[in-house]
This record gives sequence, structure tokens and C-alpha cells, in this order.
Amino acid sequence: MRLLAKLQEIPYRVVYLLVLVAIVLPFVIELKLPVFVSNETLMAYNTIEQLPDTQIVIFVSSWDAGIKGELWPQTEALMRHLMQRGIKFAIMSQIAQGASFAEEIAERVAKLYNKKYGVDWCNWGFLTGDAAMIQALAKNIPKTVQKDFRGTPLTDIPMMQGIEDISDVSLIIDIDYGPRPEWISFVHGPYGTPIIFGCASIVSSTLFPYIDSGQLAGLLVGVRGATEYESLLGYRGMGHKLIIPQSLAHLLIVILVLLGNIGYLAARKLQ
Amino acid sequence: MNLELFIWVEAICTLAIFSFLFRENPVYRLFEHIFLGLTIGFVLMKTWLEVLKPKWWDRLIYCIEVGDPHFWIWIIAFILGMMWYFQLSRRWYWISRIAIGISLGVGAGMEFKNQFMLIMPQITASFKPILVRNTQGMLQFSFNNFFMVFTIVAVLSYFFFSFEFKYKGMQLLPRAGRLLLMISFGAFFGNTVMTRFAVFIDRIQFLIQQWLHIGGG
Amino acid sequence: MEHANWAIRFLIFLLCASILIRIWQARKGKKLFIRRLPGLDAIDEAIGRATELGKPILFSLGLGGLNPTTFASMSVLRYVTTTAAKYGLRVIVPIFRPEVYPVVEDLMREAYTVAGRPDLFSPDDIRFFSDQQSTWASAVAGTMERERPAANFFFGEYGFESLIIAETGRHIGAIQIAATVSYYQIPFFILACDYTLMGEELYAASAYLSDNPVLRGSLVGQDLGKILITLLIVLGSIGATFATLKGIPNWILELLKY
Amino acid sequence: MRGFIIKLLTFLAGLFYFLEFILPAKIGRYNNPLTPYIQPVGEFLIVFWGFAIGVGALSLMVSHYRKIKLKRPGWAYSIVFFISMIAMMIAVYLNSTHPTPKARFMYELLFTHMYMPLGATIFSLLALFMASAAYRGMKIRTLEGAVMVLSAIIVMLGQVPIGLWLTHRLPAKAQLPRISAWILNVANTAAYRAVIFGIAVGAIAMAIRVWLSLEKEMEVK
Repeated sequence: MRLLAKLQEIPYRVVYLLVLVAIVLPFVIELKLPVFVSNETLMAYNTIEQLPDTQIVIFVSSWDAGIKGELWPQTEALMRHLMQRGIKFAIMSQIAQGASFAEEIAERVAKLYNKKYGVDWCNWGFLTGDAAMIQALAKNIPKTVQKDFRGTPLTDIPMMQGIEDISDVSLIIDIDYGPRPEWISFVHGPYGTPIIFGCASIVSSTLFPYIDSGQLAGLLVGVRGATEYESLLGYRGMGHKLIIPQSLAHLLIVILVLLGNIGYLAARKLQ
Repeated sequence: MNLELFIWVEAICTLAIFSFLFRENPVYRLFEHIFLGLTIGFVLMKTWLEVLKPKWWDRLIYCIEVGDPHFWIWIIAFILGMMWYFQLSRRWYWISRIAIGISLGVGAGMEFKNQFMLIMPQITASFKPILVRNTQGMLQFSFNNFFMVFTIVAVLSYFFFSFEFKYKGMQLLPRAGRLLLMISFGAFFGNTVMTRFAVFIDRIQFLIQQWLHIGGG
Repeated sequence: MEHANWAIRFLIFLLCASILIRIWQARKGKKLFIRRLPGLDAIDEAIGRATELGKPILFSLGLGGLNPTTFASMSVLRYVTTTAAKYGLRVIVPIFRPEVYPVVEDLMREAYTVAGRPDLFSPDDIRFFSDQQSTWASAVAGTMERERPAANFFFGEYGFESLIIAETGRHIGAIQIAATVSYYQIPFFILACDYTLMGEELYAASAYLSDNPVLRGSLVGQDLGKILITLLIVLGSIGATFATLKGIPNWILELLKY
Repeated sequence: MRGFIIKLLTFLAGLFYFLEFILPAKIGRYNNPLTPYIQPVGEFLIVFWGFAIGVGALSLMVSHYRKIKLKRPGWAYSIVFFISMIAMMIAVYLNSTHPTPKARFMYELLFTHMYMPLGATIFSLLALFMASAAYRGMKIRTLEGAVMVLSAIIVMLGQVPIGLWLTHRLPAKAQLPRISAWILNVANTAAYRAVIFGIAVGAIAMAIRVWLSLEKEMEVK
């Protein structure tokens, strides 16, 4: 019993070491695990599958370094799907750092599919003003955005010819640590444009109610969502690379919690 | 050549921050301040280049050049925008309250549309038939629907503050609400792990594969 | 639907009227009833425990600036300080945002004076550490280790640091009460604290302990909105059940579309 | 007087968006008079809020400048803060206006290979804190705690392929990812939806208080 009680006294540095081992292990030994595709990811995939190629997609990418481990693979997977289907999209960001990350990914993916800046995709850069901006954007895109992030007027960009307002947009994708519900209330609510969110796993619990009500056309949850999307597209990208160490880390946390509880119960019996 | 340099710089940055795990130390603080400086510099310059220059400065200049009478709008925007900065002064703080007031007012005015557009579909989506017949898996379907409606009502009742439930049975409702909320918070916790680990794994992967060249990939 | 329909207009009118009337009543001096939350007993217990041990209390106001949430937390701080001062206890307040500091300083001085112990007030007990989250968290944790408070209160808005400070508090064996509107942090507080007030309960606790008529009136007025939503959902579900069983249209649903 | 002007401006600013929403699209023969202004007002607000981004930066700069001037402990760090800030500003500016290879190099070094790893690593420390906190904190002490821990464990295992791998021999309904999906899509959806209703009503109440300047503490003297 005393030995069991010791189980709740593992020093924190040992815990750190265990975590490190769990994460390093898959880089040394190759593991393959089955992927379960969840409903919310499948919804996102089907939505993009059925998009018309006459309208554009607004790709909001408002994340930065701190959350790159989850949202990079999501952004990559979604951009691949859009380019593979030949759907034009415009990147924008609601934080200063966001557009640079999305730009880097878009350039890489564009090389794979031979897509050209300005023709198949463009980057509007950083837009402040949250809800006021979203409402203005829905009414008039060229006037609200003015120039792309390289300073080219929107009117000079080939793919933006004839794009006026929200009726020329077939889908909005918002990839963010916590995607902003303002997109739902000010775009989906009034105009019915479908919306897909990509979020950090931590905030996903708050977004599930919008799936059930049909306000979201799809949701990617952290690395899990990215991995599922990759498997739907049929390639093994960054998501697949990250999900294996994630698996071991999750397993380790569960084991630690169980050990802690066994130790706690044993210690209580001793008293 | 460049690549090798970049990888070393990146590795030093990563390890310097990890050194915090042993204790707070001067190297960590040095890199913390570098990071702070880089962030502020980046945000300021991007805001100028991608927001203020194209959407304010260029237009103001354009309006003045062609003699468009709308230029005063952009002068007002500048004056109002400058009011934010009086927050930093104790004496002139009240001037910043004009900017804050307008901002709060706009936010408050939009809140009505924002919230109602969000919750109306949520309300109608909660109209679930609690008894379903003649469909496959009707038992599970009915149970799920009943469970959802019950949960919503119970949790909402937990947040009623202006009266107490008189009957013993009814008092159980808010208690059940708190318990059902715990399932949701468990899910919150479960989902947290992935976010916290995602970046950590990314960093370790960088150190192992790109810096130390261990493992495939 | 770009603009409000009649159902929404009606709901907005009802909600606004209910909230404004209640605020007006409360300002006129009407005592509006607010239920005593279980969390409030926990607050008193925590102060009692600190009195028994003769150790200080730590009250953190979280990350928020001068916004309604922070003000609501401050009225709880005022209550805790006044009560604690009567028993000769110190209250330590770590501050995150510099603009909060002067407001808290005035509040504390007043609270000690009201309790008849102006001598206990010391500006050193109100501590501004940093407005960098991780630095602030380790400074708060450090303070706990040195001062060994018997009771910790975490009120207001929190980020990831909730985990670090609440864990440290548990480690030193303090009674801990948390109240936060940051839903992501609630699980960590539930695990590490003795009682956690969730979301709106923070405002309810504040309205109960202070006599801020605006907060109290608004809270009572809000209840109408919540009751209305509850009723709508119950009736709507009954309607939906009949709609699927008997094939008649769900008139509650039709009503909301009007 | 000051207080009154601020209250009036707050009220008018809110009135525009409030009325735009409340009024129907067509009033008799006329269109909603405010809807055409949504776009220009939005443009104006984008600029107005764009200026606000500098406030936090300026206050940081002032506090670091004071540290250097008064030679407070750690003032050398403040110098580092200014150097890296200016370097980043130059790099971003040159990279977007004169993208020479040198500018590109500087940008890559500062943004991709310093800013990105530093931000990511600072955030990644939380993984270790969280592991040890979960181990020490997730004890089943009460019924509430038990429900939470159980739900957390199922969701944790359901999130990753290992959950499917552990239970793939069981019938489909008992597999961890499916139970986890039930928790997320049914139990969590319902409970959090109720929370959303509470938040929405609270937000409307807060909006009324702010719009009509009823908060006593926020008043300007």
C-alpha cells in the first residue's frame, strides 16, 4: 500500500522526462495507427467538394507561431483541396502576423499544382475592425480591401475582376486559435454563405453547438482535424507526422492521471 | 550556408526558452525581450503597411491631390485615432474616453445583431422531437434528443439567480445542470492536451530532425 | 435575413424593457432578491479558515483591464477585505494591468477604514508584477510560496496561467475559491480549487455582496430572457414531437420565423 | 459637460448599428436608410481601430525607456527590446517595399527563424506544465470531479488514433472515438449551448448598460 501511495509523488522533472521520451520515441521507431474520420471533418470536405468554381473563397488565416503546430497542417490541407479543385481563393488575416504564415503555405502548395498569384489566389493582408470590417466586406469587397498585401490595387488583380460583394463568395474559411463567431452572425446569418472553421483543439468544445444547428458547414479540430482531412485527400502530410507523437502524449497523460488516482486512493486508505 | 546558419539560430532560440524549465535565468529573459521587441516591431510595421497606409494615408493624399471634398473624413479619422493615445496620460485621460466611448458604443450597437443572429438558429435547433417513431435507431435518436433538451434546460436553470426553486424535486434541476456541465468541462480539458502538445511536438521535431539530423523525414 | 424580424424585435424589446425596469427599480431602492449561491458560503468559510490560522489572504483580480468583469470582482474584493480586516488579517492583491492599480489602492484603503483598521492598509500588499502572462504567473506563484496565504481567491478573467497559480495554491494547502468568466480555464480551477463559480455566477456573487443597483437590476432582468428561452425550448420540443408523430407543423418554429 | 459629450457620442455610435438591424429592409416604399452606410462606416472604423494598435506598443516603449533612463535593474534587457524592435521594423519594411536578397535574408532570419521559434517555444512550455498539473491535479475527490475526469479521459483517447487502435476490436458503438464524438456532439453541445444562451443574454444586458452609459464605475468626472 505504501508503495502504491508513492505513485502520486513522482517529481515533476521525471514527468517532464517521460513526456520527452513519449514524444521522441515515434521519431526513432516508426508507428502507424488507423485514422477515424469524424463527422465535422467530413462535412467540411463535402462542402468544398461541392463548391462551384465560378465564385471565390475567402480564406481567413488569423494564427501565428504560438499555434502553428495545429493550424499549419489544417491550412495546408484546405489549401491543397481548394487548389486541387481549381477554386480561387483570397487570403486575409485579422491579426498582423497571420497573412505571412498563410502566404508561405500558399506559395508551397501553389508550386505543387502550378497555380499563379493573382490568377488562382491572392492575399489581402491584414484587416482590422472585426465585426465592422466583416459587415463592410460583405457589402463591398474592393472598396473595403483596397489593396493586396503587396500594395497592388485589387482592381488590377485578374481573379478579382467582377468580384463585388458577398454574393460572389461561395465559402468562408476561418482558421484561428478561436475562430470568430462574428463570421456566423454577420455573414452566415444575413446572407447564408456557408462557413468552415478551423480551430485549436482547446476551443473546439465551444463550437460544436454551431455544427448541430447547421450554422457551420464544417469544423476542423486541431491536429486531429488536419489528419482526418489529409486522409480524405489521400496524402500523408504534417498532420500525420504530428498525430503519432500526439497519440503517445495523450496516452501518457491518461496513464499519469490513472497513476495519480491510484496513489491518491492508496494514500487515503493509509490515513 | 544560409540554411545551416538559420537552423543554428533557431536551435539557440528554442533551447534558450527551454532553459526556463530548470529555472528562470538571464538567457531566458534576454530571449524573452528579443521576442517582445520582434513582435512589437512586426505588428507596428504591418499595421502601417497593410492597414493605415493603403486605407488611410494613400487615400488622404489622393483626396487632397484631386481636390475631393471627402478628405476631411480621413482628417477626422486621424484626430479620433490619435485620441487613443491619451490613455497613457493621467491628466488628459478623459480625451481618450471619447475614442473608447465611440468604440464601446459601436460594439454595443452591433451586439444586438451579433447575439440574435448567433442564438436564434441555436434556439430553433434545440426544438428536438423527444419521441421519434418509424426510423432506424429510433431509441437512440429519441434518447439523444431527450437528453439534449433536458441538459439545456437543466444548465440554464443553474444560471437563474432571481428566485429559488420551491419544491425539493425542482431543486435537483440546477444540481443536475452543474453535473452535466462537468461533462462539457471534461471535454474542454481533454481537448486542451492536443493544443498544448502540438507546438511542443513541433519544437522537439525541429531539434531532433533538422538540428541533430536524427531519424527519417 | 439581414434585418430583425418581428419575433426578434419583440424579444429585444422584452429583454431591454425587463433589464431597464429592474435597474430603475433597484436604483429607486427596491431590494431585488438574488439567490444565495453555494459559492458564497465557500467565500465565508475561506475567510474563517484564514482567521483561525492568522495567515494572510491572496486575492487575484486576473488579467482584465478596467472592464465590467473586473469591477464585479472588485466588489467581492471589497467584501473580503472588509471582513478580513475586522479579524486583523492582511489581504494581498497581485495586479496584472497597471491601470487597475490606482483603483484597487483606493478601494483597499477605503475598505480597511470602513472596517475600522486603517493601520492594516499597506500599499506594499498591492503588487504590480508584470503585464507578461508567464512572468506574472511565476511572480504570483512565488508570492504564494513566500507568504503562505491561508486562502486564495481567483476572480476575473484568466488565461493559461490559471493552471500554474491554482496548482501552486493547492500545493501550499490554501483554501481556494475561483470565479471566472473564461470558460476554458474553468476545468483547471475545478480541479485545483475548493469551489469554482462558473461564468455568470461571478456577477451574481458580486451583486449579492455589494449593493450595486445596476448590476443587481441587470442580473434580475436577465433572468426573464433566460426563462423565455427555456420556455421556448420546452414548448418548441413538444411542438416538434407532435410534428413528427402527427405530422402537424410546429407552430412555435413558425412563430419565430415571422 | 465632458461626461455628457462622451455619453452622447457613445449613444449615437451605438444607435447607428442598432437601428440598421431593427429597421426592416423596406419601410413602405423606401429602403432601409442606414444600410448603404454600413460599408463606408466600416471603412472608417477600420482606420480608427488601426490607430489603436499603437497604444499598447507605445506604453511598452515608454516603460522600457523609463527603465533605461533610470538605470533600473534589468535595463540592459530594455535596450535589447528596442534593438530587436527596430531591426524587425526595418526588415519588414524593406522586405515589402524593396525585396532585395539582403532584405529577404534579414526578414527570413528575424521572422522565420527567430520570431517563429521563440513564439512557438514560449507557448510549448505549457505542454510540460500541463502534463504535471494533470498528474497532480486530476484526482477524483468529488462526484463532480469524477464526471469531469471520466469525460476528459474518453475525449483525450478519442482525439487521437490510439483510441481507435485500443478499441478497434470492440463493436462500433463502443469504440472510443465514437463515444468521444457522442460526448462532443450531444452532451457537450447541449451543455455549452445553454452556456451560449446565458452568455448572449448577459452580452445584451452588458450592451444596454454600456450603450446607455449606466455603469457607475466607468463614468468620466
